[in-house]
Amino acid sequence: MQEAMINKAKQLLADGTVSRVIGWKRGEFAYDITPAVFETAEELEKDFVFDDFTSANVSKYLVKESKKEGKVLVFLKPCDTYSLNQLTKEHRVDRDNIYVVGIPGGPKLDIEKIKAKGITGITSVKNDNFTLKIETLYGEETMPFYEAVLDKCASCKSKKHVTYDELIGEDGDTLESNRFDMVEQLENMTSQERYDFWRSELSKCIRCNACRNVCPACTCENCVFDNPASGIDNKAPADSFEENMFHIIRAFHVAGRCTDCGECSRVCPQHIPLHLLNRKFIKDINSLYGEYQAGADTTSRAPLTDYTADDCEASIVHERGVE
Amino acid sequence: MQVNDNKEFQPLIVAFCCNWCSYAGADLSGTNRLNYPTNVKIIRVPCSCRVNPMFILRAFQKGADGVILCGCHPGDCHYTSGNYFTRRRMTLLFSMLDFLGIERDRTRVEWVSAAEGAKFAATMNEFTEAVKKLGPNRRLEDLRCRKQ
Amino acid sequence: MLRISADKIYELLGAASAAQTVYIPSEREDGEAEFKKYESGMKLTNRLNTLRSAKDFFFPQTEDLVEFKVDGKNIEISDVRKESEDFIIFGVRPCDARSFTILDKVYLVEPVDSFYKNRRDHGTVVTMACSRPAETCFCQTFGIDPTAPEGDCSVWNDGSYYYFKSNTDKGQKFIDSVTSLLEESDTAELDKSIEKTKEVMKKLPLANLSTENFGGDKLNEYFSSDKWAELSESCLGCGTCTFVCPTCQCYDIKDFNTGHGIKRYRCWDSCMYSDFTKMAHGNPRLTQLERFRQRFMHKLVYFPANNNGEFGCVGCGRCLSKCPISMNIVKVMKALEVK
Amino acid sequence: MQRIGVFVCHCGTNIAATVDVKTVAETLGKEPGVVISQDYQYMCSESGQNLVKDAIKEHNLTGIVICSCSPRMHENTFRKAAAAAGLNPYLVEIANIREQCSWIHKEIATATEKAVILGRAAIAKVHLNAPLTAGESPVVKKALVIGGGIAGIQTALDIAEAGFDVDIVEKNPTIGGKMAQIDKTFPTLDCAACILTPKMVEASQNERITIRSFSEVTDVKGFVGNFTVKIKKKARYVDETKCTGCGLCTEKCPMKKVPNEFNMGLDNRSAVYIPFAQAVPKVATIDPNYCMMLKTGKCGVCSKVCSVGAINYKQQDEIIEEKYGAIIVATGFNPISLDKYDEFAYGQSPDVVTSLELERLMNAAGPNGGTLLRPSDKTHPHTIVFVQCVGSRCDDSKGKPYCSKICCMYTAKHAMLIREKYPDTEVYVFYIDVRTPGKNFDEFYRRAVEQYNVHYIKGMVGKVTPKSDGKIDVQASDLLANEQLHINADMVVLAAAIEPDKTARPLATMLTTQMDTNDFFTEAHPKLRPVESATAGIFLSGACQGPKDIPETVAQASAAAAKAIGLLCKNSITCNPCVAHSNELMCNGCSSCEKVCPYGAITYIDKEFRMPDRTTKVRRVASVNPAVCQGCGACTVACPSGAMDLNGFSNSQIMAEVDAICK
Amino acid sequence: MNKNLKEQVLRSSGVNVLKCMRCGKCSGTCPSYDEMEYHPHQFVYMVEKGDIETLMKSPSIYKCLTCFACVERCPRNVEPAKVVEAVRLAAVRQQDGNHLSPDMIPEMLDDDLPQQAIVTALRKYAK
Repeated sequence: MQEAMINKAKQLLADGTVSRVIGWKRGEFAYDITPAVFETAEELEKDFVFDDFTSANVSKYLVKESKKEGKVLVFLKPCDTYSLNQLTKEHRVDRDNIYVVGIPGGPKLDIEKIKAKGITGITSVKNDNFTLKIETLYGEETMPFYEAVLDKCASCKSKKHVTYDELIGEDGDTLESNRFDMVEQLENMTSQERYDFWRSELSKCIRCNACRNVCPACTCENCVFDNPASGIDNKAPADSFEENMFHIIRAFHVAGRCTDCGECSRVCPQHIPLHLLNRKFIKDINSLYGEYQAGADTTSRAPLTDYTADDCEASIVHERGVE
Repeated sequence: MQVNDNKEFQPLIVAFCCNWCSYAGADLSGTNRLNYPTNVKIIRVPCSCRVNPMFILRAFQKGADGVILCGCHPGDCHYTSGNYFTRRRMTLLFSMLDFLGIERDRTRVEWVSAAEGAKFAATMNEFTEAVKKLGPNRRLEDLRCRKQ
Repeated sequence: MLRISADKIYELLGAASAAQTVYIPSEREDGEAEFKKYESGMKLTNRLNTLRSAKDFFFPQTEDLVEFKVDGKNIEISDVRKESEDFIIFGVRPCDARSFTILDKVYLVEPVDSFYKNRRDHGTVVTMACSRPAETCFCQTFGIDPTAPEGDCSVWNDGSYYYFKSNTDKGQKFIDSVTSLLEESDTAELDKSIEKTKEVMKKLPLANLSTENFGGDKLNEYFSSDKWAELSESCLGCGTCTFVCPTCQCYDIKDFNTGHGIKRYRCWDSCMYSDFTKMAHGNPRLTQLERFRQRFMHKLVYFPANNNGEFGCVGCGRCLSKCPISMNIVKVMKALEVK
Repeated sequence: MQRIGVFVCHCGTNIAATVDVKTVAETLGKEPGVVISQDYQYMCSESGQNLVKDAIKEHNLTGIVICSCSPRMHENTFRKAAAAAGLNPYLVEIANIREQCSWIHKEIATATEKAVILGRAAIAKVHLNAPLTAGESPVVKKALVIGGGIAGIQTALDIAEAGFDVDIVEKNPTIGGKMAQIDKTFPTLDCAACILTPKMVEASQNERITIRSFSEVTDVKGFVGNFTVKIKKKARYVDETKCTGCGLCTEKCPMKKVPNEFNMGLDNRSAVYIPFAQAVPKVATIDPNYCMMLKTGKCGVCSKVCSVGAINYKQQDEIIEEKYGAIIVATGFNPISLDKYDEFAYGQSPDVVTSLELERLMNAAGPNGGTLLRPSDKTHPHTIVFVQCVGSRCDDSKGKPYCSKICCMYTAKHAMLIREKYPDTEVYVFYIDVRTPGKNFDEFYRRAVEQYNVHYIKGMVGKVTPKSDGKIDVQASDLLANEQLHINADMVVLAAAIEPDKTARPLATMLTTQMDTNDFFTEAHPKLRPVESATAGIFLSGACQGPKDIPETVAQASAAAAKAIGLLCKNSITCNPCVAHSNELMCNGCSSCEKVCPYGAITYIDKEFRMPDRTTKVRRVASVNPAVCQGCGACTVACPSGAMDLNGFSNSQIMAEVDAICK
Repeated sequence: MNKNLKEQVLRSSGVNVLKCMRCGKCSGTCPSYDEMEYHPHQFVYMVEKGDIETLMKSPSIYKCLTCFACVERCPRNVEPAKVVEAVRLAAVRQQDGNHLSPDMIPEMLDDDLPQQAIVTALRKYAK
């Protein structure tokens, strides 16, 4: 696949279709891959990589890149195409200036899950028929492939590219996913249990803003949390309230816009399951206002900028669930 | 708010009222001398759709024990559609607060028309009682703001 | 050297914690390690290092500085400083131990930061030598020997025993407080284990990373390098690297209106943030490139320039594993070096 | 530094009896920024206002807080006072310590405490108030009247008279509306056509009036003074400019079996038709549902006989776009459908008719040339029963909850006319109440009873049964005699309730005006602004606002015209300054705000920005038209970056209030 | 006027008699009108006045066929038939005391008595 992608990129660079390529660049180790812009065939040959660790959603870079001179080629996994559609819909990217090559999706691997097994000194990770062979400074280790799959891939919602100019490989379909299971599990807890769960999770937050800055829906010119004029800006969670505040408001701002790409949880250095907040909104929207998948198209009205005269009342929150 | 051993807990309730219906409804309950507790403090907004979730969280941060939003009845919005947006926004926000384990009875949306002075007073009485039962807001408070 | 058999280490921690609070690195549910207050039953982690560095103990993420109260038209100012209690951080890795030396150079020089000093004076740092370095480790680059840790008291673990050596009075006091549990022994076994570690050190992927091309005199060489654009291109501008870094020491001061007064507090800042050092006229570093450059220039050039060649990095490797897009100081060093 | 004045009103004892106003004034006087805090007996009185004005001047105040009654009462009073003293009127805040404090609380201690908190919130807000200046927007000096009935015609004539251009859009081929179908008018019994048709002609001849018949409004954009309206001119397959209205085509048209809507379907017309002799414009229209040429392509008779070549089978609907400064809605009414009232046998017997059908049956231009004959067998009816309140005054599930207002009078008129013309006919009127408030109305009704011996029976018809002999059995109660009656009638006339025209609701949506649950347009104020809608620049004329008889309709039509003229006279209008505005530096251009704006006040522009790093960047940013924005604030919450804010109710102002209250 | 009786009739009928606008359509539509001493509209009005006992004594309560024409046609949804039925029920209840005792019923049975009559007898006359 990597070969095919490099060839495609080289071809499109050569024939002048595009002037830059957004992809992933090899790092120091087996897994530390950095999204990067490539401009020449040599750079591609040298550093372009596509493997089990190229999980980063690069669509957000298009906000910046699509406004530069010349067309940009971007390789998007199915989940990433939803993000691009949403950005297109919100006029945050110039779609005409983007050449999308759809590539197959995951499942991608989570190095943190490997390290959490106590495996250290990792020098290489190989997938041998769904068993990971991990070379380390202290000898070889193995673990089942699926135990190291990223959470976002484990609950994949779609293998379908919703926007592309060209595909490498076959397009897939949307999937029946179990992505709301955990949300439901929490909903079935008592209020106190939920409170305890979220307190223990959110208290880990160090406000590094990685979740926000990686989020393709968070592309504000100036985030309210960075803007002293907003009245709610803060830099560090000085109190448990501020941990709540940041995550509630952020989830609310992306409600109806979040494509559930899962990047927020992937990048959280503290492993807070932030995607659950977004999924809660998605689940509520689906059940209260009809199925809605942000980014599935570029024209539909988002649930929060829409209404019907017979929407349910807010008291529905009081009427359902356990106490 | 303060809890004294010999004094009943007095919750602080912030009520956002739209200018055209609910604020007028609140005025009407005054004109008709319909009592509701002093715990309720009203903030006038042009339309319920002006109420940003930030305001609600801010109220809880600064010590409110309950927040209630009042607007025109759906279909009667002075601005045609404002309260429909409010309804969706608040449904989702309240659901999220519930998801985070914040007590459901601390937040509420009620549609009160300019003619419903009695409903306004009854709603405020009822809501204050409900919040009183919950006791002080602890799950969504900012400890720095707690009154000594 | 004094030692205690590995199975008795919790006895020792228990004894120490009777006198003062002891923090140890222990694992939490998600497999990451963090420093926690020792209570009986707790286990030391097997992870090499904690997710967050140990700098929190002396330089916490947020800290109240002063309070104002407004009464009518009068303002009343109150000092909120409290004398810290004595505490022990057990199991600090050599890299983190060195980070304190770096922070000291910032906060203990005139004007001394009394908040920092207060904590520093009351904390005893008990370091733990490394035996299983990770691929992300490059402390050697900055002259740190992970088998010979600094700190008030150094500890080695060869698998069967923990060996103790005090480096300061505070360290000696710690050893004295648990001396009844320790036994005198030779270090033959330990030396063997150290040798083994040193062998691994040589094989580390970053073992050859060198600082020879960096230092206080390299300002002109690197400041205008065209590499910065490429390196910073994918930077998200989040503060992960800064907040897990043991040596990042920047903070911002903010006021918070509590409704019954104003709390002035400081909190960590990150040079990666768009509002870093924002002043009335605006932000001196307008683009992510400049902010990105700031972080690495600070560690590799500005800091050594002001501190007799000492670098502002200890090679702990946290930013290598935590950066969401895997951009880090190693990649920067390697990219800049290429002539 | 702010210099804020606080003024606490006693409102006699209204406030002072439960709120310790002295303490309130004293406590608030200690708030930061407050330089003067006073209390006074009646702050809204002239001397009270003078107190405020003097304080503004003396202390050079930058903002004032009035602790008094509801801002809905006196906000404007104090804004004007502030303006008179040289302070921007939007630097005034009101703390409502009467309706929302003194009147609802009993304990002085707690009420005073609350008053102080409300005062503090107002002070916190006024600290952040910015002086606002109302913007101006130009007025297009042309009005649109939607509906060409008597209401629309009168409104148009009055506006034209005042010297402004006015367009009438009428969905039917002719103007005239319901009044054109009516035979005589009460209480004077003059002929409707005699008084209406001259007005129709006047309208068609007035050079300031353009009649757009057979047209419908399809889209309305814009705002007061500046509406852009799309009008669909439906294809009538006849060139209006050529047609002379000679009527030859209508005579020659072979398709003659088309129910004649002008005569309520009681007779037929041809496929090409002119609704009635005095139609304006007097132009033929081809009904595409019946025209053989249009349906099958075979015929073409009308085209052949037309000497001026006005027939054009290829005509298409046409969309016209026009700009107007004011819009007057005059969409009128219709009788309700009687399908669900089985008991009255409407639909079972042709001799059970509605009142409007009776009008046509009695009209000289009607199906029987003015002789009242039973529709079934064209015989002269000897017993006629009138039933009042059919579908009016009902429970919501059974019909219309309101009184249709005109039925009592037109029934008296019908009864009287029949008795006058056919003295051998017995006329019974079943009524629940006879409602005749109006000049000479009750006299008129009494005349029907006393002079014409119409049998008025208090009671209701319970069941109407057509019999095999062609008669109709009417079973009813006579409440005063306490007996049940059976009347062997020849005809039954039902006073059907009236309802707004079906086109009104979609129109209301286009105009963003409000309607009540019965689809009548809601006036801006039921007493004080009865001819204006709540949406600026939209006025209401005639029965679209509620049931009305002709004199009332004409009165309201002229009133609506006067209001519209008042608007058109202005060169520009002052806008509400409490509108949204977008901070372009923070705006993402994501379009969220635009989607929630009910007025279409937000547009996007690509704007060049000089970045702090001296580069130029073109960004899509939102721009609010302050003349269109009504200040609801929906956009401010839809905006994730907080770029959108609302003057007078900004994020920081509301949060300052929250903070002050939660202190 | 017996307030309790009025309450009882209002409660058991579920009718709001104040909705009546006195149009008389119920009586105009009633097929039993001529049989009745008090007519449907009078039932509504008299219940409103509280004059229930007069109605209870009147044979009119047994003349109503419960055809529900009045309910169907009442423009205000007053449902006069339900009022009549409620008054009838009030009368039946007052027969307390002189009702049949269940053990009297078997004696009265004969083969021609419909089953339903027995059920009715028990329902109406047992305590």
